[in-house]
Amino acid sequence: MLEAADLRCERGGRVLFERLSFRLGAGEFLRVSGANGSGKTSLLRVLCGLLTPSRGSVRWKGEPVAALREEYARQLVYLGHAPAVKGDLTAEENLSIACTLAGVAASRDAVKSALARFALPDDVPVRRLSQGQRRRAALARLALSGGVPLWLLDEPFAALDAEGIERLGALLSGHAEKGGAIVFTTHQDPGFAATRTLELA
Amino acid sequence: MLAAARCVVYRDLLLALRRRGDVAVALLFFVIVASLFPLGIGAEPNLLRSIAPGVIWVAALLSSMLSLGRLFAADYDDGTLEQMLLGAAPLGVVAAAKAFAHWLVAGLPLVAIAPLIALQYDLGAGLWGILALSLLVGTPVLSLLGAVGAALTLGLRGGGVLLSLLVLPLYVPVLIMGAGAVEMAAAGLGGGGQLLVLGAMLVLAAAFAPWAIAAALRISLE
Amino acid sequence: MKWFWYASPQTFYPLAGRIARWSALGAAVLAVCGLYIGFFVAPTDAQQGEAYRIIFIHVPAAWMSMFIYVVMAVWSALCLALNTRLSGMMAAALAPTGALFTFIALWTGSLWGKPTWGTYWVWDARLTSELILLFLYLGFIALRASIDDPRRADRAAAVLAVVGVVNVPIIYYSVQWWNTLHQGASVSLTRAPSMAATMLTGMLVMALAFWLYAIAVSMVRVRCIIRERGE
Amino acid sequence: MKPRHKRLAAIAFGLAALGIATALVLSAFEKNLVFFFTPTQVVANEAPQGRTFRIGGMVQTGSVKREGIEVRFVVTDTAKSIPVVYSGALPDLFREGKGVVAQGQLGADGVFRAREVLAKHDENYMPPEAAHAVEKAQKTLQLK
Repeated sequence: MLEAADLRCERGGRVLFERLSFRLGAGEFLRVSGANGSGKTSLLRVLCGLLTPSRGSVRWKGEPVAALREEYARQLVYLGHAPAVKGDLTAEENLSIACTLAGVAASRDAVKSALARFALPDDVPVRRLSQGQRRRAALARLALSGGVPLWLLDEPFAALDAEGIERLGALLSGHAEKGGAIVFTTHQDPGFAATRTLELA
Repeated sequence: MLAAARCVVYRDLLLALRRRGDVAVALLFFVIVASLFPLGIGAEPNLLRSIAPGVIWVAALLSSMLSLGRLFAADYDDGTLEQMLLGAAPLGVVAAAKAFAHWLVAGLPLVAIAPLIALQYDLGAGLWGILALSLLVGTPVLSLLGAVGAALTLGLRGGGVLLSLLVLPLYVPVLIMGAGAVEMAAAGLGGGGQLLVLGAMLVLAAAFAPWAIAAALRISLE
Repeated sequence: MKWFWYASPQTFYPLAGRIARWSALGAAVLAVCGLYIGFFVAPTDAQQGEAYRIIFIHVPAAWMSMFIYVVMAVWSALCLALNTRLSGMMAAALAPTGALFTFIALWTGSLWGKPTWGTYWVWDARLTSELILLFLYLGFIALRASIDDPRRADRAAAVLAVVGVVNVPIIYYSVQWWNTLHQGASVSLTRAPSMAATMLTGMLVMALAFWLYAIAVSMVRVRCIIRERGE
Repeated sequence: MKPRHKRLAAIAFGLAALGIATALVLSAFEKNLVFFFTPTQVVANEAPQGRTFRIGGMVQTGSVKREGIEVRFVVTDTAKSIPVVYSGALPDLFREGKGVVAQGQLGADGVFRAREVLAKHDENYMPPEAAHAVEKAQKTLQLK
């Protein structure tokens, strides 16, 4: 489904990676690992189309993503380094707004149950929650994104407790089993087997 | 597409509501700037009457610019802007919605309190209408053009000062036409011509600025 | 095909050097000729006496200030549409020259305004919009200067240049659209020029000299930019 | 929608916006959007009452009279004319039969009290001999 061909990325005059190619099919995990500053986040941003690679291209089902734009965006969930939740809004508001923007239909009940799955209070402004809870508020979107084939996750396991990691792991495995593709970055052992590992130097 | 636009406007209004203080500060700034001139120039009624349209418009322009810095910066910092770029709706639509929300929060209240300032300047009650009308047509142009500058200066050092350097020259025609409309009306000639030009600017800005904002956002987020 | 070949900075670099040398030479020769015609050959004007002679600098500078902005906007549009490296560099190289010509046009204009109109400055449509043009150039330069990543700087400044180009037709047509204090154009495509032949020659020679100067300087500058970015 | 249709729709949208804006601007030009008013407009009460504004036109030939520091002249646009009073230095190019822009207020007596007088020259540049020739040619034409 996702294909990267001969990618090269430069940031601030430094080459982060080059000649990077891979293919990712349905039901596959790709784990991107590497030291800090090795370009994990940049690679994810290239894959989701936020960053234009200085060479090479990313293709989705054979078509370059630069030409697809919103059509490609509708097929993916990207959870970046920043949690993308508003401190002044409650977890529920955050989640339902995020879903509307992503074009994912989510009823009020679905939103509530997704929050419950991540053990989040739904009527407190996110500002008052802990770091880990904020992370969960961002991840709760995944519980509603079962129908979106491609998940691109930047350090999804960071700041989560053991229970949260387990829950997220189950969610990811479930998505892969249903034929989704997942790319995630991590510098720690995720605790479950990825189909493939990409080590960035 | 419309659902996304409505959602962005709703979200920004909700955020403004939760942070009423920020909105109030911009309004207060407008009132204070407009009140400074009589103190600095002297309270000669004829003089005040003749500078009123210009002063009110300059104050409106500065206050609308004051809140531009926040337009995209908060969303940029917490990653929400990335999500908007990766949203299901075209970025131009989202950008237009953001600018519209900015106008609702920072422009529309100015229209409402402008008559109050006009009172301070002893501007005849017959002119309140055209003053409010010129602000009503002109301030959305300020929000749209300002959003281009805000998107371009996103995350830059010294962004605030740079933003004003980029945006103020683009604001000049709006200022000239807006203040001109009131001035012509005060001279008993009707400011229709200026209002029509303002309308033309609004149409152009509404049609083309969202593209420029979208392009600028894509560049700034790379 | 040749165009695309030259669109790469490495291959353009030596060509730019050659263009710069020849244009600089041409600009110097033409400027001497133009100034000679302007100050010694051209007759005194019936209305304004000797004061009118400033048009030999003022008018070409004003033309260039608008023309360079349009060229800059075209390069910027190319930069945004095709994402070519050279176009961003060209726009960057043109901006300071454009700003300089805008400043010269305003400055000589105000020097001319005092003896003829009786004032250095009035806020009429053409003067105001030319002043805005200067601010647009300065904004373009400032925006580029505050972005560290050169590619982002190119593209961000390009958006600004394209947005600002609306101002150019306003400047050019302002004297027709509004009753301005500024006089109309003496030279236009649609009718015979309304000035004596030697005066016109002097002005056109000076305009050509300014053209070549702008080309020479921007070529030198683009070479600096190419070298700076290590291409 | 296919990308091509999208692009067409976008172009149509842009052109429509341009069209509307042009129409608005054109209708605006039928109203007042001016740096100065002509005497015809002033006589027709199209200029501001009791406020500072600018009038522009030609200085009528033979109308300039100096009374001490005061200068009186008539500004005309060939159809209508307005008498002007001004005290102060006139620009060098202030001549009879040439363009002028004056800023000031219109008095109740119909006399324009100028606070500033600027000379407006035209876009014609020619040597004095040529100017004489043109003048002569015009005069002979008028005589005929």
